[in-house]
This record gives sequence, structure tokens and C-alpha cells, in this order.
Amino acid sequence: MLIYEFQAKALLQELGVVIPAGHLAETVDETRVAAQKLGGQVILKAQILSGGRGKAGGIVAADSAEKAGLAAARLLGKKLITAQSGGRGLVVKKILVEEFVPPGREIYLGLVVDRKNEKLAAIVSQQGGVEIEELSKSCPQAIKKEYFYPEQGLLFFQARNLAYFLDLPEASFKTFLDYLKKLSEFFLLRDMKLLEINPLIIKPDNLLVAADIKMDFDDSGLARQPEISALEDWSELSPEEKKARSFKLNYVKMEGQIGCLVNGAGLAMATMDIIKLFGGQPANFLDIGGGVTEEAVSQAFEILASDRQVKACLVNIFGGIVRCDLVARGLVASARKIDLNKPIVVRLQGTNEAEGRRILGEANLPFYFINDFEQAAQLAVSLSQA
Amino acid sequence: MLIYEFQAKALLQELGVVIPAGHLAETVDETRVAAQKLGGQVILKAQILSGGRGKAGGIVAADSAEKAGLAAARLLGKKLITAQSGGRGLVVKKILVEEFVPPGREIYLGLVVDRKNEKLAAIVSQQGGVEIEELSKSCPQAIKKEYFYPEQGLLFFQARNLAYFLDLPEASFKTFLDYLKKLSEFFLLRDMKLLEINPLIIKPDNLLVAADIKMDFDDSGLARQPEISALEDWSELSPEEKKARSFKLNYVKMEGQIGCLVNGAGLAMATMDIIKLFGGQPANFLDIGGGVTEEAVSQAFEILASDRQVKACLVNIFGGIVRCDLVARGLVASARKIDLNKPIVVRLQGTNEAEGRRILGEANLPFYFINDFEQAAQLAVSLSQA
Amino acid sequence: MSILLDRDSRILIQGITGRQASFHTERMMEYGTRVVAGVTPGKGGQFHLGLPVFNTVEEAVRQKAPDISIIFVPPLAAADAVMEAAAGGLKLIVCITEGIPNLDMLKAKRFLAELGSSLIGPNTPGLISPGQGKAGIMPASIHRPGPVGLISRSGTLTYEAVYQLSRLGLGQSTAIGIGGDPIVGLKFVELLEMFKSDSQTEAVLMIGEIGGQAEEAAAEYLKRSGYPKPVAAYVAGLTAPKGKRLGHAGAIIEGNEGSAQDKVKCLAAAGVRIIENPARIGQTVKELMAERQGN
Amino acid sequence: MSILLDRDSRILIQGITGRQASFHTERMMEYGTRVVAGVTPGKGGQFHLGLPVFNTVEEAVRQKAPDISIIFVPPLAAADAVMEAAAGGLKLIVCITEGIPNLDMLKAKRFLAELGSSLIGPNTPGLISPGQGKAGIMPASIHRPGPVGLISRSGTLTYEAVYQLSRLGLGQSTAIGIGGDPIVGLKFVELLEMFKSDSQTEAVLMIGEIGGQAEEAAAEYLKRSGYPKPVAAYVAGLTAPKGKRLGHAGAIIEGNEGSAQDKVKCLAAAGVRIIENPARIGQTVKELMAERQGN
Repeated sequence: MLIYEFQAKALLQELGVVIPAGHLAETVDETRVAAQKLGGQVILKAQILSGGRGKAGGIVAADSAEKAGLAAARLLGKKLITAQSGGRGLVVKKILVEEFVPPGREIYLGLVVDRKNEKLAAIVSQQGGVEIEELSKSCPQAIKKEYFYPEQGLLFFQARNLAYFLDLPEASFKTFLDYLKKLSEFFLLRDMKLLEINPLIIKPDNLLVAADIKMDFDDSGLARQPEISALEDWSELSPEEKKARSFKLNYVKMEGQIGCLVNGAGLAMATMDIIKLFGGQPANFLDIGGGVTEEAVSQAFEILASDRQVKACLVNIFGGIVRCDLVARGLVASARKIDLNKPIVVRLQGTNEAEGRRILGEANLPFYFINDFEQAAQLAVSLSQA
Repeated sequence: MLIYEFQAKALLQELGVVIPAGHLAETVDETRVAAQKLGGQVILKAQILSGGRGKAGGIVAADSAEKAGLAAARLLGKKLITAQSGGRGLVVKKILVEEFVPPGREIYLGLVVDRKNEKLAAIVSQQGGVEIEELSKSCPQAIKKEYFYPEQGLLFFQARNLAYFLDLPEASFKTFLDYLKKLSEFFLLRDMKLLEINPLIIKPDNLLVAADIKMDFDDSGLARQPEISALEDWSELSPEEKKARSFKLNYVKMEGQIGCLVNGAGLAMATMDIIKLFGGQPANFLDIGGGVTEEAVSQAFEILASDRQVKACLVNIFGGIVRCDLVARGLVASARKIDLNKPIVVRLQGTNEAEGRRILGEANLPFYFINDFEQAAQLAVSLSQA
Repeated sequence: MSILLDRDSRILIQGITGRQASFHTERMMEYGTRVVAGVTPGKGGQFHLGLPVFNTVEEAVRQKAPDISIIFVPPLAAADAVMEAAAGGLKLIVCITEGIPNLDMLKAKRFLAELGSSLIGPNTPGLISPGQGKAGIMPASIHRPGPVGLISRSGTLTYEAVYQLSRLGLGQSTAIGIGGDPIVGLKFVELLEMFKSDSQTEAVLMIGEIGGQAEEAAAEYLKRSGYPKPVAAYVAGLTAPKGKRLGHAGAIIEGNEGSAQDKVKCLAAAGVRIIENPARIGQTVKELMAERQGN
Repeated sequence: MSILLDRDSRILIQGITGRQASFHTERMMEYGTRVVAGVTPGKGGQFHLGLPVFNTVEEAVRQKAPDISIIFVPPLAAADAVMEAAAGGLKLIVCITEGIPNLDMLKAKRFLAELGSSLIGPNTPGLISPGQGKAGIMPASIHRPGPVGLISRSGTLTYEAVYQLSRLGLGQSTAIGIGGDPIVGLKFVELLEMFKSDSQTEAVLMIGEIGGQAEEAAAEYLKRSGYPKPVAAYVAGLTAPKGKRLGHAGAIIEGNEGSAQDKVKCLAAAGVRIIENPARIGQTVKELMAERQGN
């Protein structure tokens, strides 16, 4: 789970990491007042749950409270489309108004769960403010990593190795080690997946300021992290996403015309892939999961059917734990509630498939039953292009 | 470093472990008042830094404040000689006055650094109040151990294994797991060597009460444990031990007639052994260590020379880091200060041995120079028996 | 033969008294699998589904000597259960549970490595050696004994693949779900190595998906080892967007790592037959095996 | 030959700029030992005793490729220094420092085990292969090259033993102090195993002391392995009282464990020649070797 920059900065500040002075603003007026308090010269940072804001115009400088207000007026309510936000973009509702930090050396500091090594990695680079993954390809020698065990934590010599690699001024050395220690402990304590300070600015007075921060928490750890769970902002979710979340459906919106309803993540991906293979475009990823209820199936189907981009639906169920008859009942319940004017291709395999088909058949709705995976996909594609 | 029972109980109480109600008393009056507050029926426990108090008469029951006062009068100032206290005994200066805990099931709970497995061990037994080492020989099946890594801590299933082994009543089960968790965390946090609750009493209402507690801390960890270091009671040390401690000398008083001054722990033990081999008795273990100063040698020698049991001294130095001339100078300085009327056998080998002998030779004091280890020991023995 | 599991395997179920565990334990027993005991702390001494229940793995091991443990324990207690199984001496542990925190799994894996225990999962349907035994939650009916070893990161997609294989008369030696989480136990490399020396297995089918580097590692291993048996692979998620988690916690393309395109490229370069159409998994494996026999 | 250390060994000194480290580094170099670099954080780039100083072991390894590191770092930082050496790829680490907390050493040992690095110490004088090199703080002058392998838990008592051996014309192949702490690295068993296959070593002398179970483990190993070379042992502390720490943190008889009497009994039962008189260590080894050659 990603959290907002302003939330992450508040957490860091509690740890004793220096952050730029700043205030959160949700209106033009609040922005102006905040800028005034900060002396006029400020940076406005759109608060959205996605990286790549800068390039998308989400970060704006202003040299007076007046101009800050004008910039806020342009920013608030704007849809930002970043490299990571997906096509639909994210609406700016909050702005972090921060003091202007004069340029200085910028470094990168990251902590991450490293899947490949099955350890944690602390990563630094002398080049801050750039994308670390691109840097790791273009200039691997500019990056240093130290791997450590979660039960042991980052070792002191490892922190020192990183600090020497960065060739820090002596006056910043101890602070950097202190930051690393606190951040790595916080990372472990809070079940994080990723913590990035990028850039960490070395000010001319050698103060280390965390100018931008990204924090991502392990979703599986949230159950024991109530303080972190409480930071989740449901208002960022679309109504469909909210509905999906509340019914424990794995739903990701995409850009195509074919709504997919599948059980199992792998089969759901494969269903998307086969649609693409036959020239169609999936409108979503949707895995109804193993413990799904009739009600949840029904809600899932409503999400698809009410998507105006969707021209046809493909239901692909391989019954195992999930029973085909349960899915069928959910579909029928939903189709009766909404005005179903889209063709639905249904493939049911496995547990109780016959019963499922019987239920759907009796419902007198625009279902196409296809037993073969490939034919089902082909039909869905051609229906979506009709 | 051992701490007193009353100190250990205060630490446990902070952790949330239930201990018997009690007060510390240093006089008869304080004992009486404490007993009064506790309802009259109390246990008086002599506070000395040694186990085996019970057998030595250091634990007394009283059924009224009056009788508690009388018992305290007998106990305070008394020398207790326990199996572990060494011959000279430990003087009772403080009494822990505790409420009487009615008899119930008693269990043993211990945490220890296990040298052999190079892990930590959590140990329990259904038989509390007995010596665990004796039990481990006589009845090993009555004991269960779980080994764990310090960086990982006692695992939950391990705590459960121990709890099931004890066959605890259901109402005590969770409390026991909670105690184990807190105690093992405290053990790790505070650089402990040994933590024993023996017995841990299961009261009829299923409350778990830590009736007696032993805590031993790793001396090497004290430098980072100021709260624990502050618990050390120097008043328990004899004047000689205090002097030795302040000069960083490793000194242990024993019962014989030959004072030993040696550099290095192994050589010091070997020196004691050879004395015994030739029919003598060492009066002490004394390792002056590698970083010793002239002043410290002088103080060390004074400790030996002023011991009235000592009939002869044996100085055995194998110069390596320690220079023989430095030791010689220390000996001479000390011999000039005190009235030296005991024969001193001196063996100097290694770094600057000639210079050392020259210095001692010029001092005109009762030194016998013997180069051979065996002959030196034999002479010391015969001089001590003269 | 088969790998990891055969008709002599003695199965322990941790968390046996739970609803899901009970259901699937019954299915396993119906299939003829030798389930010998269960563990649920606090229910020791009871019987459940006719099986003795113990408070601890230690006790279950002492009394029933199981050699595989299957874990149906809630997410926040599951890593501890995995370690308990390893400490109890179990050499193969199958963790069905989904949603275990990453850090818990990292600790558990280090613990297991030192004890020499192997883990399948977590977040896996488990494994099955058709006709011999089933240690998992997959629908048994679609499986047939046969020559194809199957290693998959997915659940229902594996059932789809098995269904396609069985319909074409191609049975499976052992089919293993390695789990959909970022941190899992045995992965493609270790299992390919086992299939290599399994006489029943004539070809291996890999079902990969986006996220992580397990397919890349497999490709490197296959190349390096001059793998002697034909291998086919389908990798799900060619259409997956970057940075979005698709169902599985492990199915996410992070940064420049883990795209299906990269995985397919690596596998193809290692001589693996790539399956592009997930509806033709069985067909492709059949063709591949026929070609090799033709040589 | 010798074990662990020979004339080609390249030595790194961690904490080189300290007073003790400087003194002993000079002595090692005088002895002809190849000290190649030092590490002191914050002093990287300087030269000390003519040697380059680095901020990190990593950097020292990259530039000077040492294979043994000797650690003279204060107690609370020493375990970290040991782990730094292991992470840097050093396969033998000699930790001179006394007073390292037990828990630090337990963590470091697990870390080293996983990296395959060996540790001598802590709280050790180090080791010497007379005539070849010295990685420690013992007085070199008393040593002679020769056939006796020496393993000791003590410092000055080892010097005494070496002195007695050398005076009788018995040189040493390698003499190793394993350290006086409760938790140390290589112990009798591992080093006996190395001496077993060392052609220069004709007999082994063990110097034990009270505390712990290292001598008991050695006895068991010697018995089990049918050790081919004669072994003599002196165990200090026959007169030691229970529960009192005698100098070394590890020299304490705890409960029923660790008495010199027990150790001597075990060793004797394993065929080890027991030396009762510490003034006759050299003499006894000489007699033992003569007897064996007589056979």
C-alpha cells in the first residue's frame, strides 16, 4: 500500500529525519496562507498516489504567496496522468506546500525487500532525484547495495560502507548513519516493501533533508499495522475499485473493451493475454478469488457491465474451490438488477459446471456458452468489435 | 554480574510479571513494619548475592510482625555460608519481607546462554524449587529446553511447546506465554547470561507468581547497560576485592596460605594447581592482566601481603605484553610501603626478565629468585608450611 | 516414480480443525493420500476426521512420524507454523496460506535453510502426484498419471493446463504449485533439477507469470545444465500494466523487472518451447514431446 | 607446512591505528609476516607504519586482497568488525579483543557460518606458525619451528608451554590460542582435524581450562576419529572453586559443567596423555613423542 508524500514525511519526522517545512492545503486559500507562512518562496507538490508527478506537471515552484495561490488554482482538481497512474489519471485534491530548499548535492537512499536475494537491500546512489532503476541499467557503478536479514537488521559496517561510497562531508556522516539506522528499523517494524528518499539533499550547512519520499507497505502486513492501515485513503479509489475492495475482489481497471471475470490470478492474466492475442483489448483484470460469495460475483459482474467502455464480457471460470453453480447464480442475480445490453461469453469448467450452465440457460439472458477456452476468447473479441 | 533478588523482582514487575507483595528492610524495625503491612504472615529472605540461601538458613517464615522482628534480629548481620558463597560467607544486610504465598504447583522457568549449542536456551520443568542442574542429571525427562537465536528471539511455537510440556491449567496458559515472551525479550535487551524463576508458583486462582528469581548479567555487556550497571552493590565486596576491582585486577579470594601474583588467567590457574600438586594451598587467584600498570602491581601485591592467612607469596610472571621490569618496580614500591615479613618467591620469565631481577636484587628485600617453575612452586609450598 | 510425494508419503495437517483444512483434508484422504495426523494448538487429544489431533508438531512427529506437513494456518501465524514444522524435523512443508507478510517469510526461509527443510508455497494449491497422493487443494479429478512434470506459479491456470494435458491423454508425474507470493520456497530451478532425475517425467511444463526473477533463473539453469528433457513454458501477464498487482502478491512488475516479455525472451533463448496461446498449452506440450521422440 | 597461516598469508589489521594494534602490527612485521593493509574508519587514505589504511574492509580487500584479518577493535564494535571481515570475503578472522558481549558473538558466529568464514578468538593471543608468520600478540622469540601443534584456551600459559617445548628442542608447527571467552570460533575439534592432515605436525598439545565443554567435545572427537597422532593435554583449574570466574570470561564452572576433573577424565579416556604438572608440559610431550617413535 502506497501512502501520500505528506503522510510519509510525517512518519519520517517522528523518527527524527529532517524534512522541509511545509503545510498541507486543500484549497487555494489554504495554499496562499501556507506559502505566506513559509516566506513566499515555495514548492507546491500535488499529493497523488503515484510516482512521476514532476514530469506530469504535479510539482510547481512559486516565489510569492500570490503566485502560489494561482498555481494551486490550476493544480487542484486537475487530472494528472503519470507513467504509473494508468490511463485514467489521478485527480489532485491535496497540495503539499513546502519551503524552497536551495539546490545542493542530491543523493538517493532506498530500502527494499529484495525478492531475488531473499533479503532486504539498502541502496544508495550519489545521483539523487533520478529513477534508480534506470540508473542501475545506465550506470550501475553509481549505485551501491547492502543486503541484510530482517531479524538482524542493517549492520553498522554496512551503513558505513554505504556512507563511504557516497563520499559524504564529514559533518553529514553521522547523521546519515543515524538516518539509515532509524529508517531500517522503521522498515522492519512496519512491514514495509519500499522506502525511498529521493532526493536526500545535503544542504550547504551539511544538514540532510529528505526532499521527496516514497513509502510502500506490504499489504500482507497491514493486518498487524493498524497505524499504517489507518493511512489508507479510499477517496483515491474509483467507485468500482471501492466496490471491488469491499467485496475482496482483485480488480484492476484497464483501457480495453472486453470485461473479464475470472477465478484465479493466473487464469485471469491468461484470459487477458488470449484476448490480446486475438486482437481484442481487455477492459480489466478481475480475479474473483477462491473464497468468493454469490453476492461478490454479482457485484463483480455489475462493475463490468456498468463500465461504458465495455462492449462485451468474457466469464472464464475453472471451478475448483469455486463452484460453477455459485458463479452462475451470482451472474443471474446481477443481470436481473441491471439493464444488460451487452453480449456475455461464458465458459464454465470444473466443479458443478453442468449445474452452472443450467442456471444460466434458464435465465433467458444474452449469454453465449462456449466450452472451449480459445473459441470463447475469439467470440468475445469479435463481439467487442461488432 | 549477579543482582539481588529484590532488584530482580523490581525489574520483573516493570515487565508485568506478578511477584509476591513485599518490602525491603534493613533494620528490625523496618522488618516489623513491613510484616505488619503485609498482614503479619510473611517470609523473610536474606538478600545476598548467592544461591543456596534456603539451606544456609537465609529464608525464614514468621506468622506475626513480632516474630518477623525477632527473626530479622537473628538474620541481620549474620554471615551466611552457602554452597556458592566461598568459605568466608556473606553478611546479611538487607531482608526482603514478602507476603506468604500459599503452597501451589511450583514450576521452573529459566533462560540461559548455552555455550555448547551457541544459542540461547529457554528451559522449563514441572518440578520447581529444585536445583535444575541436579534435576537434569537425576530426571532429564522432567526438563524441556528450546534453543533460539538471539537475533530471532524465542519463537511462538517454542513458547507453546514449553507451555504444553508443563501441562498448565488453561487459565494460566496465555499468561505463561506472555511471561516467556517478555522475559526472553528482556534477556536479549539487557545482555543477560541467566534468568531463573524458581519456583514460579501457580496459585489456586491460576495466577502465576514469580516466587524466587535469579538474574545474572554478562559482564561484557555492562558497558552498554547503564541501568543494570547501576544495580551493582560494591558493599558486598571485601576491601581487597574492591581494591582489585578498581585496579582492574582479576582477584578471587581462597582459603590457603600461599599468595599468588601471576599474569594471565591460565598461568594463574596453573600456578594454583602446581601449588596444590606439591601439597600447598593457594590463598587466592590473581591475574594482573595484560594492560597492568606499576601502581596496579603494587596494589595487587599489597592485597596479598596484607592477607593474614598468607604465609608465603609466589610471583609467577611470563613477560609478554607485561614487562618483567614493570612488575619488579611495582613489587618494590609496594614492599617499601608495607612491613614485609613474609617470604616471596619470584619467578620472572620473558620480556625484560634480567632488568626485573636486577631491580628486585637491589631492593634488599626477602625475595627468592627461582627461574624454574616447578622449583619456584616447591619452595613457596615449603616456605608456607615452615 | 514422481517427485516429492508418493504413495508412501505420510502427511500432517497443521491447522487441521479449520473449515478449509477440514474440507481439503477429506478430499486428500478420499484420493488415497496417507494423512496421518493433525495439529491444532489447544485441541490436542481430540480426533478430527478420524485423525488424531496434537497440540504441537513435535508431539505429532513423535507419535505419527509424518514426512510432509501441509499448513492451513492464518496468515500472521503461518510462518511460525512453517518453522515449527521444520524444527519438528519435517523435510517437506507445503504452505497453502495466502497473505503471509514478506518479512515473516524471509525469516522462516533462513530458518528452514539451516535445518535443511524444503518449502512449497506459501499461497500455493500444493502438489499432486496423480494416482499416488495429493498434498494440496487442487481438484483431483482432472489429473491423470503420466509423463509431464508441471511447475506453476498459479492456481486455476494450472488446473486449466492439467485439464488440457489430461484431455490429450498426457498425464502428469507430479504437478506443483510453487506459490504466488514474492517470497516462496522451492522454485523452478530446484524442481527442474528434481524432475531431471525422475524416471517417470519425460517433459516439463512451466507456468510462469509476471513479477520476480524465477523464470529468468530457470532459463539460466536450463542453459547451464544442458537440461536433457524437453521443457515448455507459458508465462501469464503479457498484457499486464507496470506497477499494478494482479491478484497474487508476487504478480507485479516492479521497475524494469518481472515483465512477461523478458521472461519469455530468456526462456526461449534457453531452448524452452514458448506457449503463446494459453488455450494451446496441452497441444504444444504434446507436439514438443512428439518432435523429441521423432528425433 | 603449518595450518591456517604460512609465509604467503596476507594479513589485514582492523583497527590498525590504535596503540595496541600499532605495537603488535610492528612486531608481526618484524617477524616477517606479510601485513598488507589496515582498516580504521575515518582514516582511509592515510598511511600507518608504512601500510595503507582504508575506511572499510571492502575497500582493503579490493585493493590489497588479504586473506587473514586480525581485529583490534574495542569490545562493543568488535563483533561488527568480525562480520565486516566475513562479508568482505576474509576466510580467516582472528579477533584479539577481550570483553565482547556474548550475544554479539552469537550473532556474529551465525553470520560467519553462512559465509563460510572461520574465526579464531575472541580474547585470544592469536596464532603463530614459527618461522613463517605471526598473526597475534604472543612474544615471537620463544617459538621455534617444529613438529608440535599447539591449541590453547589460554595466553601466558601457552607462552609457558611453548617456552618449555622450545627449551627441549621441540618446535611448533602452528600454535593457536582459541580464546578465553564463552563463545569462541574454532575450537579443539576443528583444529585437531586440521593438524591431523598437516604433514609438519607430529604431535598435538592441548591446553584447556575450566568452563564450557570444548575439551569434552575434543575427547569425543579423538575417540571417534581414531586420531592418528599423539595428543597430550594440560587442563588448568583443578583447584578452581565453583561459580567463580577466574580471569577469562569463559573460565567459570557453572552448575555441574566445566570442571577440570571432568575434562581430564574425558580426555584420558580418549587416549590423551594427561599432564598434571604444568611445569612438565614440555617434558611430557617429549616423552610421549619418544614413546610413539619407539613403537
